[in-house]
Amino acid sequence: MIIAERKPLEEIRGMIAGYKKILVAGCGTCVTICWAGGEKEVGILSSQLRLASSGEGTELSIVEACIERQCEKEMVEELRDKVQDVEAIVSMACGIGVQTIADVFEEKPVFPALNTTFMGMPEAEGVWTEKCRSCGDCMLYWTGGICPVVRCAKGLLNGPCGGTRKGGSCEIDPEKDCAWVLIYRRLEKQGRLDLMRKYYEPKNYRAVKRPGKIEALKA
Amino acid sequence: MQIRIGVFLCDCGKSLSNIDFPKVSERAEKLQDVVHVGLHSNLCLKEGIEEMLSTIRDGAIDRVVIAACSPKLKEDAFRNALEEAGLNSNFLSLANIREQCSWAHEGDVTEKALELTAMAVERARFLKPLVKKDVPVNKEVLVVGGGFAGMKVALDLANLGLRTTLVERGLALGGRLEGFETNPAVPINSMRKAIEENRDIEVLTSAELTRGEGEVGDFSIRIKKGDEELSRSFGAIIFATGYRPEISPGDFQLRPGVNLISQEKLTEILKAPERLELRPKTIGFVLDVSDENCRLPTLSALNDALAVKERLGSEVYVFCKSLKVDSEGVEEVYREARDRGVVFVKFEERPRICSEDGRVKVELNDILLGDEITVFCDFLVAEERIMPSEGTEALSSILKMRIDSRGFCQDENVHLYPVSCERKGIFCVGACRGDLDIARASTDVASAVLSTYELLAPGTAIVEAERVKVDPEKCRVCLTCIRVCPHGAIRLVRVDTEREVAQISDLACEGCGICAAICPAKAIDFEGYGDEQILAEVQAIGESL
Amino acid sequence: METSSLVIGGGVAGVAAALALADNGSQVYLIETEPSIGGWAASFCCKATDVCTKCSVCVVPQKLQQVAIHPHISILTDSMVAGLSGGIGNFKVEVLQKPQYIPPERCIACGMCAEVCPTEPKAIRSPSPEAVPYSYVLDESRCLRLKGETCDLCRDICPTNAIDFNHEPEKKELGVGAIIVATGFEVFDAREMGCLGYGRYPNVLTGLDLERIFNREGYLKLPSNGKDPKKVAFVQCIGSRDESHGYCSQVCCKYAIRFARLIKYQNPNAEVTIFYIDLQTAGKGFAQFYEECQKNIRFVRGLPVEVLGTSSGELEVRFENISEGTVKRETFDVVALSVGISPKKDSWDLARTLGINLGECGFFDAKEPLNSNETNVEGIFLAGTCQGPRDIPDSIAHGMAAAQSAMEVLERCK
Amino acid sequence: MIRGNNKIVAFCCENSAYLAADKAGRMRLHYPDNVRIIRVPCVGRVDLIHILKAFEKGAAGVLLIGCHEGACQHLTGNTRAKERAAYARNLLKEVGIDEARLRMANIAPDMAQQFVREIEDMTEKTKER
Amino acid sequence: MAKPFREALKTKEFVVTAEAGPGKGSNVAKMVEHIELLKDRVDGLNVTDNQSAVMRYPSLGTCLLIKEHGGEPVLQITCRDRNRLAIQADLLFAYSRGIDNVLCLTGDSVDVGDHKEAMPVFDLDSVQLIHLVHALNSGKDMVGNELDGGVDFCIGASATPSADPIEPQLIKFEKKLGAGVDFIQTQAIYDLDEFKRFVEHARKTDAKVKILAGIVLLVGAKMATYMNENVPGIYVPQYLIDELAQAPKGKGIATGIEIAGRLIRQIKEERICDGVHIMAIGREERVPEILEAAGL
Repeated sequence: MIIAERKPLEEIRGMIAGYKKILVAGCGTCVTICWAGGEKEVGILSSQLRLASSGEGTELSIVEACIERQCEKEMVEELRDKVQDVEAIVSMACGIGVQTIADVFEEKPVFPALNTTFMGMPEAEGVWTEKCRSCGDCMLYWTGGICPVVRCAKGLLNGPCGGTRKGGSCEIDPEKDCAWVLIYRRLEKQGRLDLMRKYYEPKNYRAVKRPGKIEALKA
Repeated sequence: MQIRIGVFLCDCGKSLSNIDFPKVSERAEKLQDVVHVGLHSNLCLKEGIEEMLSTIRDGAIDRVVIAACSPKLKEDAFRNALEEAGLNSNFLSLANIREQCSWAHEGDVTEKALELTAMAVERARFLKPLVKKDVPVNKEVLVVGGGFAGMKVALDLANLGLRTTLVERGLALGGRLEGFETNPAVPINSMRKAIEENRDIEVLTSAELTRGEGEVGDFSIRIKKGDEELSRSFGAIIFATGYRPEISPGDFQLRPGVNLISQEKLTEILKAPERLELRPKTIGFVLDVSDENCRLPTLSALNDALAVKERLGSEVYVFCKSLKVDSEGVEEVYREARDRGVVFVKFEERPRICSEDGRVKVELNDILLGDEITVFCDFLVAEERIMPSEGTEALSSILKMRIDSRGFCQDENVHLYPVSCERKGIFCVGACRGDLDIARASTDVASAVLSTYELLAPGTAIVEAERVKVDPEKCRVCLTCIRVCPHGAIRLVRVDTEREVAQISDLACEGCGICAAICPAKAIDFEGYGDEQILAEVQAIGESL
Repeated sequence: METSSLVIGGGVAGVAAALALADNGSQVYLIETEPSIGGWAASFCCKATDVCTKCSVCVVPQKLQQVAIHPHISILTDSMVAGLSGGIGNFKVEVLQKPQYIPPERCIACGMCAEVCPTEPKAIRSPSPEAVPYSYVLDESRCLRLKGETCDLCRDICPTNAIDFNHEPEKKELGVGAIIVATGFEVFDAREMGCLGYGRYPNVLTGLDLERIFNREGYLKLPSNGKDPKKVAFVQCIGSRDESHGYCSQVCCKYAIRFARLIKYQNPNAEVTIFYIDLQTAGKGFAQFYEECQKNIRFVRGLPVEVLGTSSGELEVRFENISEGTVKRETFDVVALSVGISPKKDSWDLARTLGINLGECGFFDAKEPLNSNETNVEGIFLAGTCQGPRDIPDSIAHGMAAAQSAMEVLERCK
Repeated sequence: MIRGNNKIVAFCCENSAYLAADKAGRMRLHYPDNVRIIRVPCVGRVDLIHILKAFEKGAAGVLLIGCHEGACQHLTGNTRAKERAAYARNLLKEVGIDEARLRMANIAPDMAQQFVREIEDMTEKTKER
Repeated sequence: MAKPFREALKTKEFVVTAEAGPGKGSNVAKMVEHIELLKDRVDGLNVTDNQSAVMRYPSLGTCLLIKEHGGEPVLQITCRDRNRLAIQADLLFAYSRGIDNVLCLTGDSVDVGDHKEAMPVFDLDSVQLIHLVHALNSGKDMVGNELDGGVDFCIGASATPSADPIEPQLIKFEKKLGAGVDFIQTQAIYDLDEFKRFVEHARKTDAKVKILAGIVLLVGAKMATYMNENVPGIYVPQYLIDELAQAPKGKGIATGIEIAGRLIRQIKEERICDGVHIMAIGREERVPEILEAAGL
């Protein structure tokens, strides 16, 4: 799923400066699950914004909302009534949601409250790690289900760099494992190390023509 | 439907003189949805409650706000009263205007009393009814560990008519005490016999837990016996997995088996002294070297020392730092040992122990004599360090329960003592939760047995249904609540054909609200302490009335 | 056959036993000689620093709360067992209750009676903050009215007309299936060791005093001048492990170390010393705590022989430092005597009434070591410190264990 | 501008701090009457939004008072509250509210004196603003 | 005029190369000094490419400089800063100016350098880079288009004998050998037994490949311990650290030179491998002393 982080309040306030009536819209899917833009976060951001502006004596009225998915035009439509009577929209969705809202309500300025960081999974309570970079050319089948493109800091395809630290952690961060050491251990466990000995051609970085678009073949 | 709130003020026999009650009631009447305000003097007494009840009935009041003494005193009485009046017992909101207002401040506190009342009223407006319901509980009990404690649990539960499954990892029941002479003596054999004869006890030896799901009243457990895997369900689980004695020869420069012998070996010798070709002249016991904070090694050392005296007549030395006598009867044993000539030598720095021409040389600073002494022993009985038995960690992770800082079952938290753990329906007894002597262990067993009996004997448990509730519509299935629930009371369930959501077990939930606070989708409501209810109180603060 | 039960003594063990029985559906009579239940532990203090030090005191109030509101438990305060007949399954217990001049169920603790009471000190005592039931108590010895004078002030002002001077001692007969004795212990009276100056010098305290000081005041100040203590000494094994007490009280070392830690936490520059024979540091979760304590608390092996007041109001402690083999003198401004657990002096009366045995140490005697709850009389069980020294968790466990034995009896009675 | 008041909102765990408050009353330990106690089943129940809303209402200070670490009946409630308070302080800093106006404290049921001290402290700290 | 590096590899008993680290800025005076100092003493001057991801005077430029001063350059190329187009272009240019030795490297991560916000390219990895050079050598670019005027590079690759865990490293190393390289230049080595095992292993895969042992000049105990803790793949045994520690103040570097010399001598005498590559990071002027200490 998509992982995001909330922007610092200052940045958000900078965007909405001058607007007196805004809608803070949360998204009920990925960003809720990663504690960044769900109903709870909408409440917190709104409260913070009110406090900040009242601290400065500027008036600001906030409409709070959280919909199922901001990346669906139809679902975003639910917001129309609320959008009607605000001057601007702060979207607590990922970049996709923000753009969807911006497309649906072209007449209103839409501001992102989150930084969309990566696609990942929850490692533990409140911890998320990146797992996929949607390269469009999946190679997981020969790396024991561990993606070197994202989990190796350099995205190397033919094995570890010389930077592997003692015990098998990454050159740039002792906290992170060297993806290739992980791959080695897994393949070894599976007795498939031959996969690692194969030479892999330079990756096709245009497997997906950017911006990506897929048209499912209609049956 | 319009809410009708009745506010009942109690001036505690007109004693709360720093509150202007007429003023409070006059202003309280203006609060939203308030249809009645009454001033009383003895709401906590029968007659007071009677008055209130009639007012409730006559005034068709459906939410009750009582501003009186601390809820800790009369809350339950009031709730019962509400039910008498045919109201749901949850339609009660209290303001503590005595302990936390009138008594707590100097001078006039009318304003505060009023605000506390207003807070209670606001809260009352958001109350929803709570329904009590019976949930069936499975009356079978799983006992893990076939040592003394485990066997006693099974037998005592059987006495109370509860069926148990006794799972032992080893080949046979008996455990650690098997073959040991303990003080007090433990009738392992007769217990084993009793268990074999008991129809209500199913014994599974060489068996281990592999998986555990569910909560109190309904645990589903997988047990691996040999190569077959049985799945069973139980209402409660009792851990009696005991401990693992660990001898660290590293603590002594001695050859294990030769001049450093285990307690087991010593017991063997004591069983048949005649087999010894030559009687040891001197035997030493060392304590507080491997672990300074254990009772069991001290106990066994004392008993063994006496036995040695009696059957081998050897010189006996006990080297220790601080003798652990804080268990029943140990001081007596200690004194007896001294009377029988066992020599106790206390040290501050750990003794230097080495073997010298076949014997054990113990050099230490005897703090009672205040100088260096050297003792030669034929052999030294190694101190056993009490450790969690193998697999304790694995076992507790299977059942999602925490272990303590030394790796024993049951977290270090006084509210869990003696035998509970953070998960309702799981108990830990005896040495699996720390170094406990037999007396303490059997006390553990009894308390666990009774708690289990209370939980399961009725066959059903009465709970307040959905006090803490996940709204399946709002649940994003992020699993946060499942991860944070300290009582393991939340699991995923299918609501309809395809969708899974988190669901809280009414029985296992202890009502802390941690899940409600952390849910990123605000999908969890906690009746009585729900967001809207807490925020309602907050909103009422500082409102000039 | 009776399915109700009797618990004698409202301390932690008794309360734990009563709750366990009541939760299992037995009708429980909980009798207590004092006007309120809770026993010693109720007046103890939490010894947490910034973290919990596992003294278990905080579990007591809740248990008392539960007992107070439990539908199956009837509390009889100011009461004692006067006689016993029958046997297991159907005991007839004769209970004697002191006059209830202010019946708890009528007192709302408004305190107006005490305000108007003319005697000094007042003949009507306000309940201690943790008292359960929380009601005022009339002191016969002080009350003018009961001395025959004419004074109705309190009765007239009492808003619930609770006060009734004509109350007589009441005899109740209870039929119960099982009995649990949980009469608790007596704290050793440090005065018996005159040489340590307890009672003579204000700054010589006992562990019990510390409990109360921290419970009430929250902080330790010198009783003599209200200043912060700078040098504090704890003396272990007072009334334990000596000629007349052939046992270890099990609680003193732990509470002393916890107090020492707490004092250090509240004023870090205080020096704290603990004089001991053998430190009892075993027990779940205590090891690491003890490790911590060794860093900033001084442990001296050997017990003081004498405590003398100096002209400057300090206390000179003369002790034999065994480790160094020397007799030393050192001055402190507080000396805390870690008094131990003694059997109740009146245990003997109860033993006779119930026909149960006393052990040589003066505690009630358990029939067999493996079940320290059972007495020589079938159907009568022991709980807590009346059987031998125990700390709070062990007492609770022992109480529950007693309840379990009792429960088996009651089950048979069904 | 939100109408400021001098109120201190104290979220009190009903197993510890709330009892301490009751005891303070019973002992007639008098403390400032600007405190408003909100009873919670565990201080771990207190959510960020509760804290923020209290400040929105113009509270001078907010206290989270729970059991001591290691004594929470729900094991992690008080430690979570502590972390939450720390996080909330950042949120407050972001909006220019003095962090000192939010504090987490640990109070045992019998610690009436310490409870009173906490309230007095907070009242003092929040006076000069 | 030094004889071509590839010749040296073929003919010489014991090959010695030294590392030349370009500086930050266009002033090449110091660089020139080093070149003059070393060009006739070593068989190749090996120029780092934005070493440790710190922006510097280019490797290619420095190689030209070496050429101009009659030295024998070895061009280091990393995959960090250029995509496949840029790399190929640079190689063509290099060859056209007589630079025909190339060492193919992955390159340190930008995160360790001085432009941490930079886009790390890594379009290729070192193994693919080797293949790419081979493609060029065969007169085609990597997608198979004919080149007007081909190249003929002497190809080198790196290896890390003291990596932990070593297995994944060895697998990658085998791939490099499999791709076909003329010489191997290792990360700094200090434990010769370990190094011997490594060489053995390498020989199994490729008997002919020339192996140059990396020698990093230790300037003191502090540096040694620092490298152990912070530089992946380098391990200085405790006895060497002690030796350095015992050195009198300011004489640490002397001991370091002595150690380096000793290592080189032993490698040469025991014919452990075909030569050494000396990395006197920032201390290029001391290289001659090392050579003397080594008896070269």
